[in-house]
Amino acid sequence: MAIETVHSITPALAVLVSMVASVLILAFGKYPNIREGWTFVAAFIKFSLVISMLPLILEGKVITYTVIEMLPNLPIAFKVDAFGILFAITSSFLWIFVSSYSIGYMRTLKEHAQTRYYFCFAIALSSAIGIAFSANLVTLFLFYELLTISTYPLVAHTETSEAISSGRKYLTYLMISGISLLFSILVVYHYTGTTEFSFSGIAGLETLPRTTLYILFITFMVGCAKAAFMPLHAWLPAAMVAPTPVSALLHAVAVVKAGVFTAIRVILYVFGIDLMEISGLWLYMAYFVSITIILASIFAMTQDNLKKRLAYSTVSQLSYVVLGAVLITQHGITGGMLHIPYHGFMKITLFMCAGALIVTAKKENISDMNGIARQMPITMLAFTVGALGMIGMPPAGGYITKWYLLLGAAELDNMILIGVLLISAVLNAAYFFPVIYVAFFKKPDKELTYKEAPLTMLVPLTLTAIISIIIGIWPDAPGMFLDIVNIAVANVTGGGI
Amino acid sequence: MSGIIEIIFAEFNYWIYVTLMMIGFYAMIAKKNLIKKVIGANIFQTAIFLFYISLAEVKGGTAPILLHGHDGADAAHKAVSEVIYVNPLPHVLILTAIVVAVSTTAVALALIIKIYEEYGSLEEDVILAYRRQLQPEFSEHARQKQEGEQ
Amino acid sequence: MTGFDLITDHLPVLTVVIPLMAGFLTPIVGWIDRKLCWYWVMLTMFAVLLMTSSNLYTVITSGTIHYHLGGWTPPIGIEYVIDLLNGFVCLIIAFIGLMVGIYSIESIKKELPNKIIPFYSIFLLLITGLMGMTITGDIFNFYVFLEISSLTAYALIAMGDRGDGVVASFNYLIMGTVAASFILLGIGYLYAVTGSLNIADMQGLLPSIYDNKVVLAALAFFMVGFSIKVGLFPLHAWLPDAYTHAPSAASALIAGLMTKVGAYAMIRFMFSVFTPEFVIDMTRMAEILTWAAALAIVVGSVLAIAQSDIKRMLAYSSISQIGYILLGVGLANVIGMQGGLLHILNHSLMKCALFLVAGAIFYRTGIRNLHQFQGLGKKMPVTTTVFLIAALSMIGVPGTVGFTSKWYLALGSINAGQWIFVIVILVSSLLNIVYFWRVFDNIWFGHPHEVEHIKRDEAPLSMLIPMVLLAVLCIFFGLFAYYPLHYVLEPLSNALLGIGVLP
Amino acid sequence: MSGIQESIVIRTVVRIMVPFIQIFALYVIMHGASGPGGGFQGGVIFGAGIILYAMIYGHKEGKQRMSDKLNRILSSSGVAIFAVTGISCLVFGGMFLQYGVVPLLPDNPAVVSRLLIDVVEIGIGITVLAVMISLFFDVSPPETDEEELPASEEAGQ
Repeated sequence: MAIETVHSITPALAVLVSMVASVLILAFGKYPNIREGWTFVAAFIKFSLVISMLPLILEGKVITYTVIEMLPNLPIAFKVDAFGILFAITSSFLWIFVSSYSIGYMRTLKEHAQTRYYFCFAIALSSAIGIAFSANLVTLFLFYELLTISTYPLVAHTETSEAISSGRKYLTYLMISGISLLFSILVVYHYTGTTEFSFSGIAGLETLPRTTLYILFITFMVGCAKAAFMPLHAWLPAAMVAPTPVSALLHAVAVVKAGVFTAIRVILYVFGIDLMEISGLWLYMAYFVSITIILASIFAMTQDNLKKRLAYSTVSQLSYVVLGAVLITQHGITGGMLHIPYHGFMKITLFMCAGALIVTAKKENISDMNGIARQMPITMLAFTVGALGMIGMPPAGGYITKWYLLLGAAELDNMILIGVLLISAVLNAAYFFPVIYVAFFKKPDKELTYKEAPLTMLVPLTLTAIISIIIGIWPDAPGMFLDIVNIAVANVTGGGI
Repeated sequence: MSGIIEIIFAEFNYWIYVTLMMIGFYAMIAKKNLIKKVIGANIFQTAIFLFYISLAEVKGGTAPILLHGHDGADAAHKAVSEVIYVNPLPHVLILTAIVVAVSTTAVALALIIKIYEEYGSLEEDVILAYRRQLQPEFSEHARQKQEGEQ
Repeated sequence: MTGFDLITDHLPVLTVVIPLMAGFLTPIVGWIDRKLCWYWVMLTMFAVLLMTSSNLYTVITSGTIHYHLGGWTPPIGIEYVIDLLNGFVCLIIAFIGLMVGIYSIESIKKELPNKIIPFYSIFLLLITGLMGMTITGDIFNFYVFLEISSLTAYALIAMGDRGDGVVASFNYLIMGTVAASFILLGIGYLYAVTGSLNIADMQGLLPSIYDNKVVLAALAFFMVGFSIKVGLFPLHAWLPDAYTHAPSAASALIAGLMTKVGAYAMIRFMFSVFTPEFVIDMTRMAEILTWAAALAIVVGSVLAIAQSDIKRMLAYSSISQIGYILLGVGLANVIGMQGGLLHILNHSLMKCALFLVAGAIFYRTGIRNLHQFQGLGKKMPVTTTVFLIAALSMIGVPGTVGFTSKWYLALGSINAGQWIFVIVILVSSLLNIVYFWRVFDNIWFGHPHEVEHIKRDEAPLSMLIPMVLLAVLCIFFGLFAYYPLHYVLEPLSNALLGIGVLP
Repeated sequence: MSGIQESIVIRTVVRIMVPFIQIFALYVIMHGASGPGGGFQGGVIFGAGIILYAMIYGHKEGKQRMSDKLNRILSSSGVAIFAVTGISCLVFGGMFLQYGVVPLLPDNPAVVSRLLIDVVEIGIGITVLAVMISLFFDVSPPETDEEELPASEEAGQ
């Protein structure tokens, strides 16, 4: 299947927009309104640039742009395909909401160093889009590291010793994983002479000895520690010391999704479906992530801190995405890829709700939240929507991805994986329902005085909740995520739908 | 056994420079007194100069001076062709190397004077002890370190 | 013959003679007016930069330049040869020299108010020495320039911290004398067996007598001598003190250039005086070098973590970075060699920038202790940003120069089948993160104890310009490493390893 | 020291000897083109003469004969002579230090060459003597404040 390529500078522009914005943010650091204005302007421009590429992608084309030849035979290049734009749309679209939300959050809490915050945020977004549009592993690695570095100041934002030690933990995990990724890239380059992604995997890897291939796969997966696989997940709960918008966008969407995105890129576009199947890697990986799915859910139940519970929930949900990819069936991959935007919308809703609770009610622990829904009904309704999505109950979108994943597992006739998916749904329910129960049905200990969060926060979280429902009700609307995913899946499986 | 002795005697000049070099090297490394270190360095360098001079030796050769150099080009050529000279190039090289050695010695002595002004001693142990004590008046760096600790 | 031709024909010698003459004229210039010294140095360095760029351009476009001093043809006369290797290194010397020169005006005024004239005089002589070492095609001439650069470096270091600087300088002098004597002895050995002092001539003469023990001894002397000069790990003892206690500008110059030129000399001797077969296959010297370098990389990084003085930390980090260069050289395959050579450029840029930053911080605050850096991010935002960029380069973040050389070195190690070196390189990146991140945390996230509100108090413009320029180049060459690699390093590495011929 | 300095014999002998030492130094310098000798040796001898004078007649007296300023000018101008000679060869189309091309005596380039070598030797000699003396003044007495470290003064081979 020949794929038509279009050369266009748009992907580079989309990455650059927030870079430029970051400079403007620094320049206008003394004028909060203008500064945050730039954030908004950049967010909108970025989103429209990304969306402007969508029609071409939906036609089955691919957009490429080579920025520079960094080293001989190693260009920094962008290539927009359906999978890339899926991630790009998710993160750039959510940036708009989070920008609004950040303003409310940061101003209400009168946080310090806000200029640095917005600056790093913009850089992080650039990196996320850069990862989405990377045409080869080296470009991806460049933005991957940039993302790590630019989010470090966000994690350590409060500058307390706890924040800094969490930041160190964050950095240690991600830098070690970065090194591992670099190592893997070097090996791939050494053996194949290229690092460019290809729909059927990079040619030449199949000639490697089996052991080397396994080691390579392991170092690649260690390199994707941003995806928070179980032994390498500890940075994610630690990073929850960051301000909530950071947790919301970065640690629910941009950073962790960059991790799973990279993992899928590696699994499907570097190794390729065929090689995964021949080498049997898919099954090992599927079992491996299954462990994460189950264990993280159990960990989540033990957390009283709402943000931490959400963090463990993220760990678990991320592994769904990877699980989908390694199921290497059409439905499985669809489910995995689709989970990227779906989980993004639902999780960001949950995090924004958690943030709203911190700002107005000053409450982080679930055990303190008795009857909180009486004061903040909209927030808690949005939370419920998100939680239902996570559990996999209609109307929120989560049930669709779960359905595809189950289909994929069923196609393979693998009872263990089916069991894992079912158990994890139960576990999800087990840690989300108590929150809803406490908030709606328990009587508050004393008279509560606070009200809903400020509008700048309330509006975004309501909107994302509504979108979560819309994507659940009309998943197959033209141009919606399912369309994009179908093209992506068609690309990698090499056939039509 | 006699073979070794023969070798030693046959090329005694090289053995002498090796011995001198080792003496100099030992002094540079092992002596605690800075002046002795410099003397060691000089012996070391001189040994190498001797080596070069030995290289230049040609059996039966004479000093490479043009006897009638001022009488015109032809005479000079004649002089060159008739007499066996030792190789002049190592001499010239060593002249330059001596200049370098002198410069090095001069710099070393200048430094030693400065060190003496600063620490009041030329013994490495004493100087080290001073620096270990981290006395502010003796070391800017030490002062900073102290400030850092406070 | 036009005036321009007149100059272009003689550029090789002028690059050495002009700074030499300017260096000796500096006292007279300073005698007219002390302030003129700086302009004089700027003028000279700018001229040198132009000349070296022109040299490199000529080499790239029309091949190696040979210049016969006094019209005597080699091997009798002294020859100056500029090929890709030394054209490249000369340009680095000239550029770093110019940057440090610009920077020095304020820093010297503050640190050495009484020694402005000697400083600049010696500064130019150091440049002369380094240029001469690099350009000359005659090994004895090389030795003379080596000593010129060493002596001037001793003098510069001795101008530093009272007491400590002099002791550091003296220790360096002793070590340096041993090194130079070894090199002189090696030269003597080679002269004894070949009767020549010309590098090209010697390379032709040596292969027939490679089984001679004298040649082997000469190689050993050279390697030990240069190892001391570059501060390769077990022989590095002089380096940290010397870098720490020299005046800021001198630290930057010496750290940016001295060891790099030492590394250049090592490469030149290994691959141009001797031949690759001798160094790689017959004596396995290259392999020994890689192991020493790998050790240096790890130990240097580990020791850097233990330091609290920023300059000392940077000095130890230099030891580790020198290991990178020599690792690439010792790997002796084209890719590794490119990495090593590229790292000469990259490390000069990064390390010079870092030392300039350390100097600027010292200039404004008088602080060199890392633990007192809290709040500097607000006080000196530009300076600390330069530090960030340069330090990220050292870590090897992609998009900066550190990444490109690391990439090549790691790839070269894989090509050589030495996986352990890949791990060494990657682990050392992690160690770099450890010691640089402490500084970042202090600079941006630390809270100063006394002052609540930190006033912005940036370093003077003359210091900022070179620092920022170096930082920009760190990123520029990180993204556009294609150009030096394609035009210079690839043909060069092939030529050094005897695979291709220099144009 | 003081004992020696006060000794009338030594003072007189030095006074008589110094001019001869200097004459000899000049001879050595000028002989450099065609025999053993040259700028460096001659410069050292010349410098030694003045150093001897300063040792016996005291620091102050020595400085009167050879002030710091003069010293500095001499050391700079010596190198300047060397460099200008070398560069003048470039101007006339030769290589650096290719003396023969300078058209002083168009018929006899060998003589020009010898002549210019002498000029270069003089330059080197001047620098060396100046540096020798400044070394002595800098290293010997404690009262000099301004430190001027002698660096690489002789670049020629």
